[in-house]
This record gives sequence, C-alpha cells and structure tokens, in this order.
Amino acid sequence: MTAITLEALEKRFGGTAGSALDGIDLEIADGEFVVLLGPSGCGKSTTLRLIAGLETPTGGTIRFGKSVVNGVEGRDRNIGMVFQNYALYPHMTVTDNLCFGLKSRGVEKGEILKRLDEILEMLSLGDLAKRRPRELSGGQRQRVALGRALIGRPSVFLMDEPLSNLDANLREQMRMEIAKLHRILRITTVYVTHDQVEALTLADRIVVMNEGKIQQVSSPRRLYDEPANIFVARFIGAPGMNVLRIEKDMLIDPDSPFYLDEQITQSIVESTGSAVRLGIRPEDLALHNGGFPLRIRCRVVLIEQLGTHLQVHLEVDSDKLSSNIIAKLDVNCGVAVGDVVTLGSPAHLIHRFDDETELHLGRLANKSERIVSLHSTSGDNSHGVRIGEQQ
Amino acid sequence: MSGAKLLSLNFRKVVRTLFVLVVAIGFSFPLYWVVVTAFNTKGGVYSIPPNFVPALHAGAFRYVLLHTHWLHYLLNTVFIAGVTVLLVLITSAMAGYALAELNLRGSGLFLLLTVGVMLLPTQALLIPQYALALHLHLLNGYAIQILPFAASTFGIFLFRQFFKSLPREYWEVASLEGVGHLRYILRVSLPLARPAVITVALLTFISSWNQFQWPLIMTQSHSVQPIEVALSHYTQTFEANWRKLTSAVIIALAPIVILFLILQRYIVAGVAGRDGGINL
Amino acid sequence: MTKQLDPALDHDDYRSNDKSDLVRRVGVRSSLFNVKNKLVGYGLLLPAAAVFILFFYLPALYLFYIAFYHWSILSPFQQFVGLKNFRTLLAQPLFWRSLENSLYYTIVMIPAITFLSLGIAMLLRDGLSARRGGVWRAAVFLPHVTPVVATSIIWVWIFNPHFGLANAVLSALHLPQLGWLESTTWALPAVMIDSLWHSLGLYVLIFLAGLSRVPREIIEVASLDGAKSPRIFRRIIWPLISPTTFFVIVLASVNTWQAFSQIYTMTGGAHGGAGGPAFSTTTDALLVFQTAFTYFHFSLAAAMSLVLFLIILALTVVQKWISDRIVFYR
Amino acid sequence: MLARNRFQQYLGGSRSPQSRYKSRLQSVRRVSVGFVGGSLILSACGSAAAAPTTTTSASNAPISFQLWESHNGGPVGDAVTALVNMFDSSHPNIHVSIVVTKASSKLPAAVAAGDPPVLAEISHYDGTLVKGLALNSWNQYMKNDPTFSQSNLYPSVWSNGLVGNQHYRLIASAKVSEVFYNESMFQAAGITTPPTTWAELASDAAKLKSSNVIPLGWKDSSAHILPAILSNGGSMLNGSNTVGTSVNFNNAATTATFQYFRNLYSAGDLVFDHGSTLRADLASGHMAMIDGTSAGEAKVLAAVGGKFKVGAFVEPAGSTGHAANLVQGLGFVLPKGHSAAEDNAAFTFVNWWYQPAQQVYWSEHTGFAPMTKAGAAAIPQSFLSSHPGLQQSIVAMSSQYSYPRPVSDSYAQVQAVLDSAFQQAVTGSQSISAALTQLQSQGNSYMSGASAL
Repeated sequence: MTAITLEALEKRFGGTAGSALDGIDLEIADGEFVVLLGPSGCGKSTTLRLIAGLETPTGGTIRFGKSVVNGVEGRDRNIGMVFQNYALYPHMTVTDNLCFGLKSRGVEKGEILKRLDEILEMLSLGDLAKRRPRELSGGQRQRVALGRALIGRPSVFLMDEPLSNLDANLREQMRMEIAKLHRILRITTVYVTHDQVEALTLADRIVVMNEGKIQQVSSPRRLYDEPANIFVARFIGAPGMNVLRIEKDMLIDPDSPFYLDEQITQSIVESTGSAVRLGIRPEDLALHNGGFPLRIRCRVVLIEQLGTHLQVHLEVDSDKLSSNIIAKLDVNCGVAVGDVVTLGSPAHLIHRFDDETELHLGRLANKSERIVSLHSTSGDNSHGVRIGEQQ
Repeated sequence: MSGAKLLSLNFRKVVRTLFVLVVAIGFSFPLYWVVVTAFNTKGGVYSIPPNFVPALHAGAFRYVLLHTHWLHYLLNTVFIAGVTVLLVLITSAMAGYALAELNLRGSGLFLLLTVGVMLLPTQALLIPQYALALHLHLLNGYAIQILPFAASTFGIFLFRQFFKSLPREYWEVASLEGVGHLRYILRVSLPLARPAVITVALLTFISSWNQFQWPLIMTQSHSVQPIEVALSHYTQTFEANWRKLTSAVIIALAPIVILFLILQRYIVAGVAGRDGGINL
Repeated sequence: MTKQLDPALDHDDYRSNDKSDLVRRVGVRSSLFNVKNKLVGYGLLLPAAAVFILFFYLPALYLFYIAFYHWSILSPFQQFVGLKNFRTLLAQPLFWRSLENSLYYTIVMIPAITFLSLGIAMLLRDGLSARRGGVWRAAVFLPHVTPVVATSIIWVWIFNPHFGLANAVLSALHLPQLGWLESTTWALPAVMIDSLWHSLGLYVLIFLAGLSRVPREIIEVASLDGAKSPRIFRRIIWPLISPTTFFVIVLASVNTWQAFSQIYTMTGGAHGGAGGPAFSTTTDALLVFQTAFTYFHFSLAAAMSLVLFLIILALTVVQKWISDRIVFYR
Repeated sequence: MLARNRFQQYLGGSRSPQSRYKSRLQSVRRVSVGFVGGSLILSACGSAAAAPTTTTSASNAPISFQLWESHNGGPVGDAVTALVNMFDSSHPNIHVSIVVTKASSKLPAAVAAGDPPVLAEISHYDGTLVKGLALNSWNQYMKNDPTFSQSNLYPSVWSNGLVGNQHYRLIASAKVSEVFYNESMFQAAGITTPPTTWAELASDAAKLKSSNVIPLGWKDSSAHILPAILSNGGSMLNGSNTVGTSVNFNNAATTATFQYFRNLYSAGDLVFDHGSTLRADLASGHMAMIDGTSAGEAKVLAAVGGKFKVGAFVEPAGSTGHAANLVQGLGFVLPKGHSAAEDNAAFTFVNWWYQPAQQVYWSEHTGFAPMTKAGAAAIPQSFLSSHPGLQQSIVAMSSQYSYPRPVSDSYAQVQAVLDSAFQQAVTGSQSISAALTQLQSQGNSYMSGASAL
C-alpha cells in the first residue's frame, strides 16, 4: 500500500488550451479514498493522469511512499486505472480482457487463473467470463473494468469519472459497490468526478479544484459547512451558495433592499474594504417572519416545483444592483411569480467572504448564538444526505 | 392518395426498375458475350446475326487451357498480388498506428508525403522509375513488381482513421498494464481493425491483379510476368481466333470475378467509403 | 462499448463526451519515456516513407534530370542539353496531335462520366430493396475490378467491323455500320465506350456514398413542401453532393488523362504498335510510352512527361479554383 | 522465392558480366548518388532476375546460352522450339534455351543492365543498339566458319542488317508481301490468271465487285505499300535504300502509288483492316483478295477450312515493268558482353539454322520463305503446290528486285509516319500531296537525328 505525495506539481501544455496545473500540493495517505472534484477543465483529470504516469509533469514531484516516481513509466508504478468509457477490448471475452495485462507481464499461468477466479468471484462476474463486452450491461462492463484494474493487485487505484456513462439507478448501485470494494481492499484510491454527490458519498477527503489549483482539501462535511472560498461555496451544494456583494453604503441606506442587524452592520462598516460579500445557502433562506438579522427584499422571477420544496429564483429589488438569488422554500409558502417578498436568514447561517481575496472569513454568528433554526439538523451527515435527495 | 396518383406512382416504379435492369444488363453483357464467344462453335463465331446462347463447345477453351502456361502466370500474379497485399497491410498498419496513436513531430510532413504520392501523375514517372529500376538491378524480377506498391496512401489513411476512432484509453490501459506497442498492435489494434484490413487487402489485391503497364515495362521474361502481360502477348498468338482469345480472357478474368462475387459486399463498401477517407 | 467500430465513424463525435479528451489531445507528451515512444513511432513510419521516397519522390526529381539532359540507357555519356528536348518536342506535329487526342478524350470523358454515373447512382439509390440493390450495385461495379487488358480484348471483338456485336446492333436498328477501331473517326470513341463501361461503376459507387450522406429528412421536407422531383434534385441534392461531384471530376480527369491500358490493347491490332489508325488514338500517355520504350528516346519522353505532369497539375489547380467558388461544403 | 527453381530454365544459369559493362554501369550510377543508398536496401530484397552467377565455361565444357525470341506459342513459336530442341540434341556441347519476350524492346535495357542474352532475335534493325556499341558484328564468325557460304543466301537476305561492311543482324525469318485470293470467286468473275500488273489488279477488282463482295482487303501497315512504290520506280531513302539518312517519298512514284490506292478505296474496291479481320473476311466470302505474307498462309487456310481453293500471287509489276518486294523479318543479333566461345556457339546455331534441312522444316511449318537457295530447292514440289503462298514467296525471294528493309536509325518511326500518311491519303482525310509533304518533312526530321520522336 502506498501513500502519494504531490509537491508543487506543475503541468503546462503547449498552445493556449488545456487545463494546466499550477502548483499542486497534496498528500494522500496510504489506504485513503480521495476524490478530485471540480468543473470541466479544472485539472483534476490531468492530476490523475500525472499520478498514473500517462502524462509527464513539467515541474514538481510525485512521490509514491518515499520514492519520487516522476521518471517512472506508468507500467512500473503498480497502478490500476478505470476509465470513463471502461476501455474494454470489444473483441476479447471478459476473461481475456481481465488477463491481457497479466499475460503481457509474463505472469505464470496458474497465478493468472487464481487471480482471475478471485476477481470473478469478488465482482460476481463468474457467469459472464466467456462473454464479450457488447453482450454485457453497462453495470457489468463497469465491474469488468474494475476487475481489470484490480487483477494486477495495484497499490494505487485510479478512477477517472467511472460512473458518468451509467444511468442514475446504476450509478447509485455502483457507487455503493465501489465504496464496499474500498472498505474491503483499502487500496489508496484517487477518484475523479465532477459529480459532488459521488464525491460527498465516497470520499474520505475531497479535493476541490479549479483552474489548475486546489481550492480546498477537506472532509465532505467541512466542505459544506466551511467552504474555503467563494468558488467552493458556489460549487458545493445544489444549487450552490448565494453570494451577494453589498456595498457598505447600501447597508446604511434606508431605501436599500437589504436590512442587516445594526450591531452586525457596525462591525462590517468598521472593517476594511468598500463592500462585503455575504453567502447564504438556498436552503438557509426563509420568508421573513420578523426575527431575522438579515432581510432581503426581492422579486420572484421563476418558481420550480420540486415536490419536496419549491426552488424559487428571485431578483434583488434594487435599481442599483441586479443580483440573483435562489431560495428553497416550503411548498405551501404561497409565493407567486412577480411577488415582492422579503427573505431572511439567521446570522449563524450567513457566511462572510473577503471581497478581495474571496476567502471565507467565518459566519456572522456562532451556532450557539442561533436565533432561529430553519431545519432540524441531527447528525453530521444530514446535510449531505439532504443534498443528495434534492438532486 | 387518389387512384390516378397511385397508378402513376406504380408506373414510375416500373419504369425505374426497367431502367435499372437495362443498366445492369448493359454492364454485365460484355462479360456474358465473352463466354458465348469462347464456347461457340468454330463457324458460329462469325455467324450473322450472332448467336446469343452459348453453344457449349469447350474445344477452344480446353486447347487454350492446356496449351499455355496459365498456371504459371496465375501463380506469378497471385504471388505478386499476395505479397503486395501483405506488405501494404504491414506498412499501412504501422504508419496508420504511428499517425493515430503517437504524437510525432513530423507526422504532418509524412501525411503530406503520403497524399502527394497520389497527386504525382503515374505516367510521368514511368521513365525515371524505369531508370531507377535499371540502376538498382531490379528490372525483370518480382521485387520491382512488388516493392513500389508496398505502401499505399489509401491504406495508410484508412488505418490512421480507423485507429483514431479507437478510444485512446485502449492504449492507456494497455500501457499501464505493461503491454508494449507491438503487442498492443498485434493483439488489440489489428484485430479491431478487421474491416480496414479486409478493405485494404481486397482493393490492393484487385489493383495488383490488374497491373499491366508496369510489368509490361519492367519485366521481360515470362517466368516473372503476371497474367495480364501474358494475355497481351497471347493476343498476338491467337490473333483472329476469337474463340481462343476469349478463352484466354476467361482464364484471366475468372479468378478476379469469382473473388469479386464472393466478397462483393466488402469490396463495394470499401470503395464507397473511399472518398470519405481521402478527400482531395 | 457497444459503439460500432466503423472506420467511417466520425471519431471526434465519438469522443466529444469525454471531457478530459481535449487535455490529452493538446498534451505534448515530452521527454523521458517518450524518447523510446518516438523511436518506435519513426520506426513504424519508416517502411512506408522509404517506399514513397525511393520509388516516387526520387524518380520525380530524377525526371527533371533526364528531361534536361541527353540521357540514354545505352550511353554512359550524359550531357546537359537545357531546353533542347523541349524544343524538339514542341516542333513535333505528333506531340501536338497527341495533346489534341488526350484533350478530346478527356473533354468527352469527364462530363460523360460525371453525368452517367450520377444518373445511374440516382437510379440505384432508392426504389429498390436494399438487398436487391446490392446486386445491382455489384453488377455495375463488376467491370471495374476486371483486368483492363482482358476486357479490352472483349471490346475489340465487339467492335469487329464485320462480325462484332456493335455493328450487329447498329444494323438491327437500321443504322449505318461503323469501322470502329479501323476508322480514324471512330477508334477513339470506341475506346471511350470501353473506358466508360470499365470505370463508371467506381464513380457510381462514389456518388452513391455521397448521396447516402444527404439526409433523407431534407428531401422529405422538400417533397412535403410540394417540390417536384427535378426541382428537389436541382435545388437540394445537387448542391449537397457537390463535394462528391468535385471529387469525381478530379479523379476522372486525372484517370482519363493518364489512360493507357485500354488504348494500348484496343488499338494495338494484331501486330502491336498502338495508337492507330493514323495516330488517331495516340494520346499523350501512349506517346510517352512509345517514345521511351519502343524508340528509346528517354530524354524526349521525360520532357514529354514533364509537360504531362504540368498539365495534370494545372488541371487540378483549375478544378480546385473552380470548386472553391461553386462547391458547397457542409 | 516461389517458383524460382522451376523457372530456372527461363532464366538460364550463366551470366558473365563483362567488366566493361560493369564500369559503364558504375558511371551511370555515380550520376545519381541518391539511388545508391536505395540499392543497398533493395539488394537485400532480391529478385528473380538476380540468379546466381556462374563462371563462364572452359573451352571444352558445354556452353549454354539464351536465345531471346518473341514468338509466343502458335505455329511459329512451336517451330522455333522444335528447331532449338533439334539443335540441342545434335550439338552435345551447346545448349540453347529460349526466352520468349518482346526481345526488340527489352534488349536495350538488358544490355544497359549488363545482363543481355548471348543471342537475340529482334524485329527490326535498331540503331539505338549500334549507336550504343552494344552489338557484335557477325563478320568475323562468318569468315572463320568454313561451312558458311554467302552465295547460298538470297541477296536480299545477305544485305539485311548490313551497316557499312558489318553484318550486325542476320535475318532469321524472311517474309515478303503477296496477295491471297478466293479462286472460286475469280472463276465466277471470269478471271483465269491472277493479275501481274497493278493495272490488271484494278480491273480484276472491278470485275469482282458485286453487291456482297469487297474485291480487295489491304493491311493497315505500311510495309504493304512499299512493294508497290518500289515497283513504280520509287525508293524509300535517298542514296542507299538501306542506310540513307533522308527519306525519299515526295515524288512522282509515291504520288502515283497513293493515287492508285486512293482510287480503289474511293470506288469501294478496297478496305483497310488488320490481318486477322481480313482473313475472317476472306474465309466468310466477304472478300475476294487479301494482302498478306506467306507466313499468314497457314492461318488463311485454317480460316477458310477448305470451303474454297485459295490462290496466291506476288505483288504485281508497276510502271518500271517489274514487280518489287521488301524482305523483312526477325534477325539474329549478338549483344556484346559475352565470351568468344559463347559468341562462336551462337554463330554455330545461326549457321545451322541456315542449312537446308532446317530451312525446309522452318518454311513448311511456318510459311516463312526459305532464306537460302538450297533450302528453297529442298522443299518438295508437292508441298509447294498445296501451298501457293510459299511458292510465291520463293518467287519473290529469288527476284533481284526484292530489297532488304532499311536499317537506318529511326526508320521505325519513319515507318509509323508512312503508315499514317498512307491511311490519310488513301482514305481521303488528307490530300496526297499534303500527306506526302508532311511525311517527307517528318520523316527527314527523324532520320536527321535532330529530332527523335
């Protein structure tokens, strides 16, 4: 088993296109399941391919355990990799696909058969051994691809968006299988996806990336609760956090659509910078009932009926500023398109970000100072699960 | 749809089918006619109006079959065409693979070189090519009939395109598993490229079989000449004897026609896909 | 992967759903293990490149040498003669005659090939079941796979002035019989008929491939709009297949200008010496061949080849110029 | 390689490249350095032609050599094969093997490649080979062999291929022009004896003309117009007909001859065609007379198949009062680059070829005229009476007005232009004077060597 260390890892591509990497530092512990998460072109696949040895870094080092593997070919890194399209050879049977690599490496025949049985058993592929990929369902192919990556007994297991070709049901099922496999085998795993649900459910730690840089590395729970910056805040959650940029003078303007508790306003006005950025998750907004330290007056633009709740798109009611907000409201709240409503949120659910650096500065109040609780939160995982349901 | 309209539609369909029939018969008839002539009676060839039904007199055919070294010319042709096909497949697959899978500096130049060959007028190059063959002592051998055709623009393009259509991950998986390029080509790329292999093999075989001017110029002894050149010699030997001449024609035609009839589906598909592969 | 592995498949489409693909394509895999990769790569390109260079590009260069030198296979003395070969050439009536013949042949053949093959392709395109359609296609294409020498002999027999099928048909239709290959007027047209028979199948298939790429819906929409067949053809199909038409014209003009085997075999007569009667079928390609390989004037033939080369080049350039203006590429 | 051993007989074993040719070759090769690299690559590939070289035989060891020949099967090819077999069995020290190829057009390349045969039969005199100093003269071999006698050969045979005083090409198969006719048609038209003058031929043609019969079919090849021109007092070349350097066609004799044929053609009494078509026409009763050579007699008789009796007559007399003819055919040449022993053996074969027994066999089996008087005399009268064509060809061979074909460089091209001019003038697509003017100027440009197309 192997720990992986990336130090100042850099990858530049010729030409203008390509998601270059801009100094990645990351330590992945032995046996850890790490998910690289980010939008298309953020560099997550590039990072994975650098670890696999399919690309060569232009700077920095990659270590497996203690040894630097920069110059080591992929084939010598003892890696198993699963690709998005499975890359099963259509003209070979399941058995041949599984054994092709072992045969090429000159593994002894008896050993090959032993491992084959093991894998077929583990992934319940026994009945399919003689079939060709086109005779398999999507999930079965996925399992064969997993099997092929595992049969070489890799010390590092890499997966590049392995579930994105599956339909929703299968995806969920395979997610569980992958989680199970990892629980059993405890192979150091790096998993690339743009799907936060996969990331939140599978990962020990999530690495959020954007534009070739790591934005945040943390556990799923903390990613949601304490996004390191505006990008992460907006990226995590469905939909992401509303982040409003409010000029300081707007806070004291009585005609402003914003109302903020005076004490809080005071502390903000005293801080540096000309504006403040406040973030509120859509699920943390509610129709104003009088008790909220932050109120926003806005106009309803669109209402999406999602069954469990309404997803309401609003526009801040101001000439000076056009800002869109999404709120998740109760199905029975009775708003209609065109209504001007006032939304509010308790201070401990409001995040504050630096206007310049966009870094997270904390919340307007601690949890203990909570004034109103909107949702009953019982247990660490509740947010994740809830988000999952909302998908 | 009104009855009259339906009628006119059916009528048009009939007319169309008739046209198709006429075209198909027009194209096939000369080949039928050669059979009629070869198996005609001695005087029947010159009868006016002509006989349209074969008289099935095999005398002339038997004579031509037995009194000339057809087997020998056929073997020459098959040998030349066979080796050419083999070499074309090898060079095309190799180059196609390198162009599709490896990011080589200079592959653009290579492609230009490949397409350029097609644009060079074949007639204009005959003289320097002959001079080259003379200098290299290749005249009158099998090598000069094979080597210049051992690489094909069409083959390279088709293989390149085919290999490019294979997901890149196929190779990446293989490379992570420690599979080398050659093993990968043999075990994965080529087996998957079967349609390309068949198309290139068939078209190369046909064009090699039908070579005439090249061996006519480059060879002198019958021991290495293909059937087409031999046939052109026999037009002198058999002169006015149309039964013998057409018998000889049948012998030269039969193998390629039979091959075509068996594999026509692949050949037609291969040719039809050709302009998709190489657009000028 | 159930996706059909078809060479005609557009691989870009195939991969576009793979978001990291762009990364990989743009990626320049440099240094380290790529040195070995590169060696393997160039090794793979080498055989084909060697064939092309040795047997095509070197001779192409050598052609210039021969054309500007006095060069004979029997003489070790090679002397630079400048444009002498070209001056000799231009002073030869037969050279001009051969150009005339080639031009005549090409000018008749290109439109004939284009329109006939398009017509037959339209005929074979639909109205027939796919299965039977394959048989018709095969029938039309069969002549193209037959050896030219063999089938030209058939046509010599068909064009026999007294016992041939061609005149039998003419006389059945009460038309005057022709001398065909014995006649200075009809010899080249006779060769053209053979060539058309032999080559049309190829062009028909190319057109069929082009037509199969015209989306059915476009034609259906047009006919729903009430457009009549000829109108659909002129306004919709014709513009859509113009790249195919262009390809056919380029291919046909290069092929016809270089036609050799049919002419050599059909006009050779019993005693060889093709190009007759009275040079009426002596085309460029034939004259180059005779000058070099019958009369052994290699330098002159090389000069002629150069002229031929330039003509074909010019033809291609002109066609490209025209096509850039009228061909509609989707 | 496939079939290598099997075809060894075609390829022949012995090859003794002379240093002279090697050095020539090297100088050729040096010019294009680029090719040398390629040759290294290719030398590994090997070819059937690159048969292993064996050493030249010592004087008493058997000598074997190749004879390049262009008859591909048929009666002529069979006769050559049979004769060569006879020679081989009667000459234990010499073995001749036949290589059938288009010897005339392939020989120069073989010489240049340093790989020529010892003996070749080429169809016409090729100035290229002499210019390239590629041929040995036969003179010394004829002189050294006591069994060879010049006087035995017909004069037109002796002077065929003579340049200066050197014999570079000894004729191997002689043919002359003559006309075959359908005797039944002649009888039906009331013609008792074949025509002896061109004028008679024209009037007989007129008599033969009926609704379904074409009186006269003529080959579309110029060799068949030259006898008429010569009989009308014309010539081919200025100075000597064999080695002159300018053509002599634009004159009264040629004009008259062209006019004569043009009249026949426009009256519908004559058509042009290939020999094969003419024979079919004669056999099917479409035509009364066809032009040809005795070498075609067997084919004529085969085509007619006994349906009627075939007669033959030599080309008629013209304004000079006598008939004329042109002797042509393949000839033996001796490419340089072989040992004296091999060349001697080759001459042994040629001399043997000229002996009466071989001449009789040759003539009887092929219809070609015998080339020696002794040979002609040895053919039984009974055979001649059933083969009027052969009989007529002996008449022509014996005539003092039978001439050898010109040997000048570029004459082959002149002949092609003559073909064309004759066609154009006779069929009326060009006036006679225009055709002759063009023929003269183009012919001269070829002959002068200033242009060589």
